This record gives sequence, C-alpha cells and structure tokens, in this order.
Amino acid sequence: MSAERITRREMLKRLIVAPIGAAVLTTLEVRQASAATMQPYYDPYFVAVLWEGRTRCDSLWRSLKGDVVAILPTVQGTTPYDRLYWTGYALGSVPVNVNMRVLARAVDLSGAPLGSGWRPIGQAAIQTPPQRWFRVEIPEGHWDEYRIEVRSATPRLVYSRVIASQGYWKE
Amino acid sequence: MILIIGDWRPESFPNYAGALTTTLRLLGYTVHRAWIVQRGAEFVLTLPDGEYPLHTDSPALRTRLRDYNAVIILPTYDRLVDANFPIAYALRFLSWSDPQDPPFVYLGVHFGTNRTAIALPSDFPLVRPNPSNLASTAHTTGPPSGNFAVQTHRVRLTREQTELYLACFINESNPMHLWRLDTAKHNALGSAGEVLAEVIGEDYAFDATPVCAYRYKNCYLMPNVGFGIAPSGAYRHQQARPQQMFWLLYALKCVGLSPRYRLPVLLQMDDLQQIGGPLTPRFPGAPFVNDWLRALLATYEWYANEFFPRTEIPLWAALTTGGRYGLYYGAWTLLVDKRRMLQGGGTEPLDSTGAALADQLLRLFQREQNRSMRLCFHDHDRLLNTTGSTTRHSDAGYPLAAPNDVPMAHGRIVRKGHIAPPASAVEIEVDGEVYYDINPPRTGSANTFLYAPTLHAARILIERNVAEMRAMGFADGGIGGEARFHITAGEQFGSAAVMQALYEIGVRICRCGVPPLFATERSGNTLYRPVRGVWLFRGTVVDAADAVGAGELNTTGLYDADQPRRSFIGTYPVFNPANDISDIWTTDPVRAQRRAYRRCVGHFSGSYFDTVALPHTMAFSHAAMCLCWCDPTDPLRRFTPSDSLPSGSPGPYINVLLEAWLNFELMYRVLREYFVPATGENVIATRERWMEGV
Amino acid sequence: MRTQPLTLYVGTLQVEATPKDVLNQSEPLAPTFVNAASVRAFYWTGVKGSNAPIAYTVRGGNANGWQWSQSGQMVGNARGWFRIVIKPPAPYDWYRVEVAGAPQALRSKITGVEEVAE
Amino acid sequence: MPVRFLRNASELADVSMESPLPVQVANAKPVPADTLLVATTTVNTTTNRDLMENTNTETPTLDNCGQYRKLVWFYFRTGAAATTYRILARTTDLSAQPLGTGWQELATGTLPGGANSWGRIEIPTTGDGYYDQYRIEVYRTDGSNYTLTSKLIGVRG
Repeated sequence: MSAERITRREMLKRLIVAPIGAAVLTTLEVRQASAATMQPYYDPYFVAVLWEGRTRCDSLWRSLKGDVVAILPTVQGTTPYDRLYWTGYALGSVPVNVNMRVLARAVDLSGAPLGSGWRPIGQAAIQTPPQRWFRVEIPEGHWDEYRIEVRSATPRLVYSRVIASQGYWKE
Repeated sequence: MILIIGDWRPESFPNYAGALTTTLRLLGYTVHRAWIVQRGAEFVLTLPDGEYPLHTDSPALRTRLRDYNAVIILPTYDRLVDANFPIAYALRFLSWSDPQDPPFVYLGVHFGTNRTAIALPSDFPLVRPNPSNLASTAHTTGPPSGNFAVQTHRVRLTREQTELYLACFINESNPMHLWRLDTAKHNALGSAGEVLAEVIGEDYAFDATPVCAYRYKNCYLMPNVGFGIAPSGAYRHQQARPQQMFWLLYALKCVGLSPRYRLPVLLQMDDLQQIGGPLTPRFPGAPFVNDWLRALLATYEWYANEFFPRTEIPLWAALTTGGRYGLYYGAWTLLVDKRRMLQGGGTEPLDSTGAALADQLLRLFQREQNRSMRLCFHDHDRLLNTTGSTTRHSDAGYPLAAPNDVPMAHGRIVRKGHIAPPASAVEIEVDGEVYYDINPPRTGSANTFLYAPTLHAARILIERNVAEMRAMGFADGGIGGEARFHITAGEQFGSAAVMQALYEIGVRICRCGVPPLFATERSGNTLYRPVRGVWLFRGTVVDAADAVGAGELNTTGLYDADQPRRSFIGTYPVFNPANDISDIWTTDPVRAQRRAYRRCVGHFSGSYFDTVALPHTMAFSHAAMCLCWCDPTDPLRRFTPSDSLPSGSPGPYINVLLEAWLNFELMYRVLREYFVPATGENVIATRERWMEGV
Repeated sequence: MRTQPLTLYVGTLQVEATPKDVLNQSEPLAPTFVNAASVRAFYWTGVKGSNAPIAYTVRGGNANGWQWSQSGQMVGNARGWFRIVIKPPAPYDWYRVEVAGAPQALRSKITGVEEVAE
Repeated sequence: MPVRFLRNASELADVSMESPLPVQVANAKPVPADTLLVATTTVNTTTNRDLMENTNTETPTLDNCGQYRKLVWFYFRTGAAATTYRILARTTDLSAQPLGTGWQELATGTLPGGANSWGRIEIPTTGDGYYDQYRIEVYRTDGSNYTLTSKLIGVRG
C-alpha cells in the first residue's frame, strides 16, 4: 500500500466530502456531510475539538472514552457551546451497525450535577456500508456535561471526534 | 490529591459533598469524588476511572485508592438506627492499614452493632454502640437534636493539649451519645491507637472519659460535618450552611496535609456602638447605661490591646450612621452629641461619666481604624433601597453638599457619540460606557433631596455618610480602610447603581442580603460576579438575643424566662431541646447555666468558623445583643456559673463576645496553618479563586 | 465576529398627534442617532401611558436623506409593556425613531446590538 | 484502510489518540456563558411564586441581564406534579430601576418532565432576549410539593 502525501487542507476537504452512509436516525438529525454544510463549522473561530480518539464498541453501552460508569461524563465544560457534532469512521470491511445515544446534565458551582441521572437527548442507529464517514448533530447546546455512548453487537473500532460550535450572530 | 467518598441514597438527597469540595479546593487541594452505589446485591465504588467492587475485598480498589493522599468518607446522614446503608461498606477500609494505604477519614460514619455488612477488625478499640443498649456501649448525653451546636462539649485535643468548646455531633441517637473507649484494646494497640479528642463532662457525669475523635492506625474517626453533603458548598439559594467544619480541617491537620492557600479570617460586628434603649434597669442594681458603655469600651480595648496582637484577626465593623441627620440611635448621637437612644424613640443626655465613656469609645474607634478594626458607615437613617425625602449634608468642600444644585435622578439618557452634546446634560459612565443624562431632576439649593436607588441619589447619600464619618474622625470616610468594604443597613442592597456609587468611593466588598431578603427589593443581585465592580457577600447574624424581637432593648444573658427575647435560650428554642435548660433553670441553676453557656459559645465560635470555611458568607454580631449583660463591677470577668445570683436577676452575668472570641481564638490557633488574617485583598482573591473553579 | 448590546436611549416622551422622535424633535429630517452604522438591530421596549395605540416609524439613512423605514403600532393598555425589534436590511449611519398618537407619556428604552470584530 | 493524514512534512500517520486528525482551533474562544443562578425551589401551589420562592411580583428573579442574547434554564425536578411556569421580562434604566411596574410575558406553559427528570428551556423561546430583568414563576396544579433544582445561564451573542 503506497502512502500518499496530502496537505492538511486537502485532508480536511476529503473528510468533508467523503460519502456519508445512509444512517438510520430515530431522533437525532443527521446532515449530509458536504463542504457546504461543514464549512461554517470548521471556521477556525467557531469550532473547538472537545474529544478525539478511538473507541472499542462492544455489546455494552460505553462512553466514547470506553468506560461503562454511567455517572461519568464524556465531555465536560461545554457550557459555552450551542451545538456539538460527532463525526466518526468505523474500521472494518463489513457494514457498520452501531447504536449511539447522547445524555446531558448541568452542574452547579462545585461541579456537582443538579440531580441524579441524565437527560436523554437522543439516540441513533448508525448503519453504513464499510468505510463511510458518519456525522451526527447533537441539538441541545449549553449543557455543562455530555455523555455520548456507543454499542455494537459485533465489536468495532470507531475513530471519532466531538467538536463544538459556539453561538454566533444569526439574522 | 484527596478523594471524598459519599453514599448515593436514591431515597434521600444525593450526597455531593459540595461544602467539603469547595473548602478543600479553596485551600488548594485537588479533590475527586466517588460514590458508593448499590447494584442489586452488589455495592460498587464509582471512581473517575471506573467502578470497583466494595462488597468484596478488592485488591484492585485497594491499589487504586493508594493514588490518593487521603480519603474522606462523608455519609449523607448517618443515624445510629440506620443499619447497612451503602456507607456501611466504607468500614472495610478500617482493615486496610498497610504503610502504602492512604489515611482514611470518617466524618460521622457510625459503627453500631446493627451495622453488620463489614466485619470490623478484632482489635478495633472503640466500643460499637448498641442502639438498644446505648448507656453501656457508649456515653449518653442529652435528648436527640439535629442542631449541632447543642452538642457542644468541653473537648480536650490531646495532640495540642488544648481544651476548648467544640460542637461534636457524631451520630443522631436517642439519647445523643459519644464514643466509649475499650481501654484494654486501646492500650494493646500502643502507638497504633490514639485518642485525638476526649470530652470533659462538666455537668454530665460520665463513668469514663468519652471520646469524640480517634485515630485507629491510618484511620481517623471524627464527628460529622453537618450539611457537608450539600450540592454546592459554593452556595445555592436556600442552602444550609455547613456545620462542624472544624473537624474537616482538624482531620487534614492530623493527617498532615498542608494547604497551598489559606482562608482569610475576620470577625464582624454591626452597630458597633449600640447599647440599646431600655428606660429602666432589668432589676434594681442591674447593668445600666454607663455599665453598658463601660462594657463596650472594656471589650473593644481588650480586643485592640490583647486579642488582636495575639491573633492579628481584624474586626470588620459597621458604625451606625445617620445620627448626624436625626437618627436617634446613631453613632453621632451617642459618641458626638453624647445622648443615648430611648426605647420608643427620642434620646436623653448622658451624664458626665457616660459622656466621658462615650468620648473614650470614639477615641478608641478612631485610633483602631486600620489597626485592629476596619470601620465602615452603616446608614440606618436612609436605607439603601428605601425611597424618601432625605437630608443632604452641607460640609464645605464636597461637590454634592447643600446648597449645591446637583442632579438627583435621571433625565433622558442617550449614549454619548450618537447625538451632538446637548445643553443642560451631565455625563455618566456605566460599565465603561459614557452617556448624556439630559435635564436630570436637580436638588436646587435645598438641604433635602428625594432619595431613590439611582446613581445620582446614591452618590448624594453616600457622600453624606462619608462626610459624617470624616467629621467623626475617620479619614477614609468609612470604607474599612484597606479592606474597602461596606455593610448595608437592614441588609438592603439598593441597586446596581448603589454598588457603583460605593465603588466610586473605593468600596470593593459589600455585605447585604443575597438574594435580597426583602420582597420589596427590586433586585436579583448575585454572588457569582461583581455588581459594577463590587463583590457581594451574605450575612448570617449570630447574637445572644433577638435583635428585632427584643425591640429596642438589649440582652439579659443566657436565659430570661420573663423577657425571653432578650436572652440566648429564650430567642433560640432549638438550643433548649426538650426544655433541658429552661426546666431546670431555677431548680438546678449551675447545670442549666453550664449547658446554656456551652451551646452559646459553641454556636458563636462555630458559626464564625463555618463561615470562614466558605467564601460567600460573613457571620456578624450586634453589640447591644451581646455586650450589655457583663458584670458591672468587671465587664471582662470570665463566665462562672453560680447558684447565687443578684436578687431579681434572670441569670448570671456574661460577656458573650469575650467568651466566644476566646474560644474562637483556640480553634484558630489549633488550625493556624490553614488561616490568614483577612485583608480586602485576600478576601477578594479567595472569592475570585472560587469563581475560577466554576 | 460577535455582537454587543448597548443602551442607546432611556427616557420619557410626551406623545402627541404630531410625529416627534424620542428626543422630542419635530423636524422630520433630524436624526435621533448618528454614527450608528455598526448597529445591526434595535430592541425597543417600554411602557405605554394610556390605552390608545401609538404609531411609530423608524427611518434609516444618512446626511443625504432617509433611505429605509419601518412603521407599526404599539398597542396595549396603560402601563402595559411593549417590545419592538428592528433589524435594518443594511447598515445606516443615521436613524430617526419617531412616534405619534393620542397624548400620553411613553417611557421607553432602546438597546442597539452592535456587530464588533473580535 | 485506516484514516491517514500528513502529520509533518514527510510522515503520513494513522489517526489515533496519539496522532489525532488535524483541525484548526486557532483563536477558538467560547462565547461567554455566565452562570446566573443555581436555585433550589420547593414547588407548591402558590401562584406568583418565583424560583427564589419570592411572591412579590415586582421582584425579579434575575437582573443585570441586558448583555445576554438569551438565557437557558436547566432544571432537575424530583416530582411529577403538573406544574405551570411563567417567564416574564422587562427592561430598566441605567440605575437598574424598571421603566414601569409589571412585566411582559415571554412564555407560559406546563413544565415538561416527570419525577427525577431533567429539563431545558430557552429564554426567549425564539428570537433574542437582551431584557434587563426576568422573573420565572412556578407553581403546581396537582399532586404534592417537590423540589425543583434550577440553573440559569446567560449566553452572549
């Protein structure tokens, strides 16, 4: 396999225009991953990467960080962001069928949650052909902590990134 | 790095240990939280990196806990009747005592015989309390009470060889109890067992010395921290203040954890000069006007000459202003005009002795400003949120003094730069923006103005107070010198504009009602960020009588059956559970007086201490409610219970603040390395550090 | 780019049948605010003095005259609150904020939201 | 094939925790969102009672909010009792004195969620805020009292 040389911009462009799988989403909205829709969110001013890495999916509901501890958040300090986006890519040559769900909660000034449990924001079944990018928009912004969980009947490795966009002037 | 372990009890309020985390983080420790959670038949400890079994002896958990410098266990609320709640499984750590294991601090976790989840080590030297046979398995004290200060005892800290009065509420039971030591096992442990604190019975007759804090190997068993489980020690609306914070800091000291930062310590008083207005002595020969003045003078001189040099703790205090403009109980009335307030209104002249005492009091305040005291003005004549016609001052050299014609309310306001400079407009700056205030209503030359909490009116009122303070000899105009603080009268906030007017004379800290205490206040002021440059603090009143219910009278000591509101026990029935004081006040006076004294001192010094541990509340006392029942022959005489009282006296004489401050000094000395005398700067720095953690 | 709300005006105006701006100017060419090109939106709130409706017109333009306007009515009871949001289609240097109606006191505040570069 | 990218001038690397995908975050600054209030309210049947349990209808729950494009109200409720909420707003002069008494009602409705559930309400629901004062009232219309824990943040634009 020959390595190819590409620039960051080129890499970014490939990510953006990579074909997206036909994800079946029950409550979460999915956007076509096209330059037109992605570009605003990659404006250097408005985006921050909250988490990025590899998650081993199995039959348990796991945080993207891999833990199964329901009281732990996946990302914290998300108060300033009005949207989160989860973009990922599953390894393997067989079709992807990964379940995901997003939970959120607010904390007080000592970092303690206002109450027990989480608010379920949405869930999705990500079903794509092999080697397709998927992207999920998490609608409810400004929660202090989110827990993003994944589960897959057949073990998969998912590389993914959680990015957040900040509020901006809307006409 | 410290780990706090709480129990997660779905049926009750979740244990967030907010008060502990806030205080520990302010001291500069890194704090993690973990919870004991039940999963069916299993109990797991949820640490930041995952769940570990606690119902079995888990080597993985034991290894993991060795990452921490200390582990603190705080139960939600552990009554002796509560058997195997999740927190019971924390008793497993009593058996983890290898050198590599961390210190484990138990804050009020009971180990009663009904708690069978975990087998205790056979050499554990504290007798396990048996709820159905408490008398022989513990040392019983008074009736059950959820109030911590009621459980104040004379405690000997063995490491420091110090005796002081401390609330030591261990676990609720009926009756309340202290731990009983198994002397044989204790002796057998040698250096592995250590009595940290023991209780001296005073009026309680114990058959052996009760224990309230003990070190078993690397495990420190301490009394509870009340309300420590609150979601945010950092403050929530209506949140109960934590109690017995002493035991948290004392545990840190015993474990040997030094702080990165220190907590600022101050003492605070409102209406520093006030003596109350009774028309006659409480009984023939009881302390009266000149005795009250003598008591205030002697106490403040003692503070300045003995207490302050020893501790360097400053007294932040409010001097009642408005007297110069007619307030009959103002400092000006008493200290300058030499007239004392009368109950129901009006004043009468002091005699020559009283006038001399008032004069000395004023000289003392002037001398101590910026030394042992930080004095601010405190206008009870015109409360900051109360609209009404108000007298202007007329001192020379002040821009807003009568007869100068100045704005007193807003006119039409337009941001500068968007219109040509209009005629008859003044410029005002708010939050860095400049505005034209066009044709604002003005005072003319009148010596009164209509006060409302607007920027212009607040400036006039505050200048009046600055002038009054300067005329009384306080060069800084009454902003507490370097402390740059203000204490609002009646806890009123006024408005953001009032804060700006205070800021403009140098104030950076303001104690008022947060949230506003008065439904009439149009304000949603906040602790979370400065209001126009001024940080707000809440107040909690700590008095020996009811400053409102006592009318314009003053205190008559620990208990006064006929005029209860003038006494400590009469004002706070909570300190008199099952009437265990009032019922025996005359039949068993010495016992009753000792109990009342302990609870009073425990309440005062404990309240001061508990607010020190949090960056948003200041505890304060009133002179008339604490200093007007001192022995007229010796205002500084220490309290001594007696069954021979002056004829007609409701109770023994007591200098409440002297007793409270001396006991607080001992608490402060024991934990000196965690505290620093307060300055305006370090108080604000502490508050900002709290906010940075948000 | 971010936005920043700033108070432009707070005051009380005696409304009359003749149109006047909130600064009590009757001259129809007189601007209420100048140097307002950075304002993207106006949030106009206040309290009416009587039940009678008040007609308002907001004009945008510059020294060469008015080029845009938005009109409407403030309806509501005496002491009732109103709020009008004005988002001009383009930046204008001058604005005139004008009202007319049955006599009544109109106490109101205009907040301008400016667009400012980071 | 794993995702690869040019990590430096000559090295093409697999995406991993150690070598994450490149992304520009230069100058990324959060839009400031301030915590304005964390309050615990015992919800009862008293109407005109705000989150601070204040029944004086002239008292704002929050003031000095003119800088915020919107507020977001997060809450956790321990009870399922049907609860009505009202969100009121008004503006003030530069001394924080309201231009008049009373309020403009921005929203009212039934507080969503059952026992031990979380909720989130944007204020205002649509459009922008920039009001100086808000008053948020809650009262139950059936069932029994319960604890409502709220957090309000202000979001600048």
